[in-house]
Amino acid sequence: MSIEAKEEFRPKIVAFCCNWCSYAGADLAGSSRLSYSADIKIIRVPCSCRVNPMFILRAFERGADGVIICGCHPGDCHYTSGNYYARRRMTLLFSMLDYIGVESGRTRVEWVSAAEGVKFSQTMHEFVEKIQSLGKNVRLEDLRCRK
Amino acid sequence: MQEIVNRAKELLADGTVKRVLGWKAGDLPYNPEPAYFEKEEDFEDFVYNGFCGANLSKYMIEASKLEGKTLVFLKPCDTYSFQQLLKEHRVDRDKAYIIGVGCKGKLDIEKIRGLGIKGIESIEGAEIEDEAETLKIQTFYGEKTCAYKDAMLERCHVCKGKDHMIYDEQIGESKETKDADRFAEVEKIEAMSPEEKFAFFQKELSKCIRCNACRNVCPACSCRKCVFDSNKFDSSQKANVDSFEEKMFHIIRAFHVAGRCTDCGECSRVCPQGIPLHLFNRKFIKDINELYGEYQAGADLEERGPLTSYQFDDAEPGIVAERR
Amino acid sequence: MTNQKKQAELIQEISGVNPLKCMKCGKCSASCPSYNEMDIKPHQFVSYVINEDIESLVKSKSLWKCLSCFACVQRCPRDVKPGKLIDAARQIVERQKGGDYLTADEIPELLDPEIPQQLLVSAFRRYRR
Amino acid sequence: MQRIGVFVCHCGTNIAATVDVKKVVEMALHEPGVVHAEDYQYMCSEAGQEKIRAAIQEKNLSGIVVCSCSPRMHETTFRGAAERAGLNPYMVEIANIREHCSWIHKDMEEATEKAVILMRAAVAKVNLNTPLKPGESRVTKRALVIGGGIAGIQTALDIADAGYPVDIVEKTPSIGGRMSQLDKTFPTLDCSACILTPKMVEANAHPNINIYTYSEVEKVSGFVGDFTVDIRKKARSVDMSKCTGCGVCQEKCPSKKTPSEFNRGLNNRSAIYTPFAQAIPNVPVIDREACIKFKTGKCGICSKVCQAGAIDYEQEDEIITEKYGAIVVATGFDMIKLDAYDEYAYSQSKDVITSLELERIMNAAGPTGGHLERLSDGKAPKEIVFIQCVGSRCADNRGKSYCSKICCMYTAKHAMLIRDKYPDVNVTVFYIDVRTPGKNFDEFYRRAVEEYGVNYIKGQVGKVIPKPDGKLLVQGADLLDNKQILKEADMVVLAAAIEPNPDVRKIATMLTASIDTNNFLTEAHAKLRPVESPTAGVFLSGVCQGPKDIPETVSQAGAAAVKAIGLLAKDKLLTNPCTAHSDELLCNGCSQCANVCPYGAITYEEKEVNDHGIREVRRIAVVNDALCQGCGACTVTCPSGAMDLQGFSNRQILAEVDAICR
Repeated sequence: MSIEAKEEFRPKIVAFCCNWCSYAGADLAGSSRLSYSADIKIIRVPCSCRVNPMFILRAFERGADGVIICGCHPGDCHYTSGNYYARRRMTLLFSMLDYIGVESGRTRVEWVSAAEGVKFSQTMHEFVEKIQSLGKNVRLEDLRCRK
Repeated sequence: MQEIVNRAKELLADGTVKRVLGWKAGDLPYNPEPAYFEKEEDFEDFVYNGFCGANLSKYMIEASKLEGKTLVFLKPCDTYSFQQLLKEHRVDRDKAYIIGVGCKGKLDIEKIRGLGIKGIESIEGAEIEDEAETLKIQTFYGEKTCAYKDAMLERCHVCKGKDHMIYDEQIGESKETKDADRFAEVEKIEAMSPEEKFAFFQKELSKCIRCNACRNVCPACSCRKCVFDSNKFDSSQKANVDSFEEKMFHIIRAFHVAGRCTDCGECSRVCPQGIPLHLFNRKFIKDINELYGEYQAGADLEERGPLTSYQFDDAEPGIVAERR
Repeated sequence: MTNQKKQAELIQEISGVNPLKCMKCGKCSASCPSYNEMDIKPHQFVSYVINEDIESLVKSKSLWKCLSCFACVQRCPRDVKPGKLIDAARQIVERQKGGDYLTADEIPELLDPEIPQQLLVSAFRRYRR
Repeated sequence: MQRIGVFVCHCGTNIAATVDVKKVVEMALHEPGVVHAEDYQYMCSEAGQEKIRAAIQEKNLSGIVVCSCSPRMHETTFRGAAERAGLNPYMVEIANIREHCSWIHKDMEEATEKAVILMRAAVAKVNLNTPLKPGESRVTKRALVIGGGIAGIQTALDIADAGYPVDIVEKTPSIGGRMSQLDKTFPTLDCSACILTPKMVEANAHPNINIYTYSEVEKVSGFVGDFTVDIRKKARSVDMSKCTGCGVCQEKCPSKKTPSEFNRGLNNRSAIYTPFAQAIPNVPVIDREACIKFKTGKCGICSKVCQAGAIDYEQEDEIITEKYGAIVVATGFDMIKLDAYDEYAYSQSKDVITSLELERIMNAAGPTGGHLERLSDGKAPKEIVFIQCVGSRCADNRGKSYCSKICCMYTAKHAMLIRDKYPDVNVTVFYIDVRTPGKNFDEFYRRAVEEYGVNYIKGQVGKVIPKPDGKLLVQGADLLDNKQILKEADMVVLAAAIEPNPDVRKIATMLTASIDTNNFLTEAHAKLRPVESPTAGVFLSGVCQGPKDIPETVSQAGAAAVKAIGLLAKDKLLTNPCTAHSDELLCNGCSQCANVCPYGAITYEEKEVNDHGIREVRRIAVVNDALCQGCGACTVTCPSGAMDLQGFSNRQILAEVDAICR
């Protein structure tokens, strides 16, 4: 057994949150002091439809263990239809990742409104647990980028 | 073939078209290549036979910039690509004179070689007029035969049909060659375990040399500058260091053509490494058909593509995990 | 899974009907020519399936009183098709009885040239197992 | 290379209690581009902002990162501070180390580590920030209202009263719309004309309102604050300035066989006509399809009898081009066609009518002079059946999936009026649900039952069978009594579903306003922006947005007017600089981005470009900054990466991803 194996696995998780609903939901989770794992790092985007598949693949390439995208609930998009496009794009992308053998649990889309601090915290909690159970992302990591 | 040549000469002579886009014989009996014909004498080299798999639609992007009309020969499946390009304003309908040519399935030299036929000198039965069921192949080692069907490109086994989607006139008869399920291969992979899937694609994609042939031949992959060549995503093309890079390239490539890919199969035909690239595109097509309703890119000019439209009750991305 | 639940699902599968779409408007009962003969009325079929009380449905008089005229199917504004539900219940009964009265091979001999082809085809389609 | 300053806020103990702010400052100094880092108790305070200003000026900073609370809280504050120090406000990025870090983590080491990573991501982003400047666009202080029904009239009146000029474009020869066809209105039973006509007159007389009747919007270009609209004024064949509205021409016109649109085809009108007596303007039009003069060249009676010499057969369509700052759509509704509902015998019997036809029959100015009679034989009906939800709440493709909302109430009204005026007539209503939410609405319905004895039966009707003796056999079911009902009726009234005016699709396309599958215009936000279209500068009034009754329509009309006034009151519009831009060297011109743009902000131009020495004309996507709201949908649709979003560019987001995964 190497020394590395004894170390606790701390996953790297990127969360893309839309500015109007999910980022505000994360803020509400914060002001309600609803804790979730520090492994989650949030990137603010104007809308879930701003999330390019390139961003997700790049995160995996650079060693992320999981990527979650949060947006307004269908029907509530600030830009009326952005999350509908995001939903189709992400469904197809995730299906493709699953197809090439990447564990489907490493990617997730969740709709979180600005009022759903509890849901945000719970979702993040679940997602971290899922990634913990899947372990380190070895399939998609670009070895050059590992420290 | 003579009928095609005669008609092309006629249209050149009466000034309807300035040039003809077709296929000319290559240095071997089985590698004709796309070419322009501008004068009557150029047609000596013209061929149209079973090996003319090349989809000429993409060449029309450049031809649309030239002066005058270009006569282009399109097989039934090629017309989908042309129409999709038309939908995306990449080709000019007024600059094209389309002759829809008949097709009885195109041949794959790799399939013939795969049958153990080597040292090929000439091939008989690949001409378009023949109704030959078998190919007679002269080799260094004597005459060999093989069934026409066994030498067909994968895409012809899942042929989209005999109808030209767009044309000015039609010459020649087409034959229905579909005898396989278009999504059978995809389903096979879908049924694998994640480990098997990963191993399968790692094996296939590790062959990729990033020659970009798939990208260059693809009628949907017709960006002026590919994202993998620009600095917009810090993703400029470079030599592969590890297996993820090709995966990223091929996933993104397939994603960029998702909903626009007509499944013409050119990517797999031209890959020098024999990677079944169509499996990526077809996975997206299968998902689109299942989740958002049957859609065939290039079948019409009006309908919105599946990634530029939506329904209120579309499936949630979580369906990917549920379907497993 | 209980037997009742299985049967309720089977009914939905055979009929291709989602009973939850019903808004209880009663147009089916209003359209039904056999209404007065029935103990369970067409608009009630749906709730029997939702409540998984297939036994009562199967024992009801209505099961054999429905003429399969499909007026309710055609007029239902919610695409619920009560006629298809009761038809599916009948098929369940037929299937449970088991045993084919006829095999496909025997048909040609018995064939009355006056019988419309479509009738045969639809009968086979409906009562195949 | 940027010169970046990092400012770490303690937020009292809100941040400092769990995040080692000194450590964050120390780590910041190792980041590329960072030349200054400091921490302070309250960065948002006057003193904190002063520190930021001082550092920007002393250290000549080109960008700053504030590690503090959520950007939703204080981004504007810090942008303001930067701007006052002479730094472009868009060179500020916030690392949210309070809501997303200190408040949710307890372990100091863990929280500090995360705060450092969030700081790094913000620094990585700001390294790629570019100064942005909000654009400005001017506002034309004039509004256009499309549709002259009660919604359009009310909106126009409200805007005009605020002092802005308004044009109403109405397709038919008169304003008034559907409301002018109604007899009485619920829940107070006042006469529709009595409350509508004064408003029509007021609109006509208002100095700020200009009405184009018998006109249609033909073309719309431009954007919020600066629309240019072509209006086609169809040839009326009557000179509006000369006509006195005496009506002699209509009386003498020999062609009187055209079904009257206003009376829903229940009687005929002349070829030269005004739709109804109180029409505004009270100037007739010649229906050239029906006019004998236009068909054969002979006749010309109207011209002969017109004392004012107003008839002008030579008149031609006229195109008026006008500029507007705001556009309000108020195109209203119609009843669905009932061809698909053969079971109700609408096309088989004259005595099966729609409720709007009943309105005309009940109206004193209607085809029967207000007498309730059967259209087949003119006899007074003794038994009337109302059928609810005809084509509403339908999942099949024959009808509409939605509830038309107004039918329950108007049916109660009809039933009550009939019972009041003709107590010997029996009225039966077949319903699925009676929906009466609204002030005094349920009381109104209860009165119909309790005081007027209207018979309500729960159950949809299956079939209406016309009998040889002229009666109608109604086959229904009473679901509560569980029995089938066969009822003989003299008249059947169908509450047909309402649908948006079919023309609205054409108008929505011109305005690039989005429209749903039922042809209702989509609002910018279902709850918070219900009277605005997602397309900036376009507002929605009345049933074009969804089924509504008159009070609702009038309040929405007022709300739309307020939104339009709010826009027109501005001299200039500042536009959000975080908009999409297309790189003309990379753009394929493939139109995919325009397909996903909810604002119609993307158009295509044939533009000459110089691509490394190759000069050619290319089809290029062009984003209108005034319309783009910066969602970024187009950037992902663009396969070549030509489309990028300022402030959230591909490279900025990737830099954040890289920093987090480092």
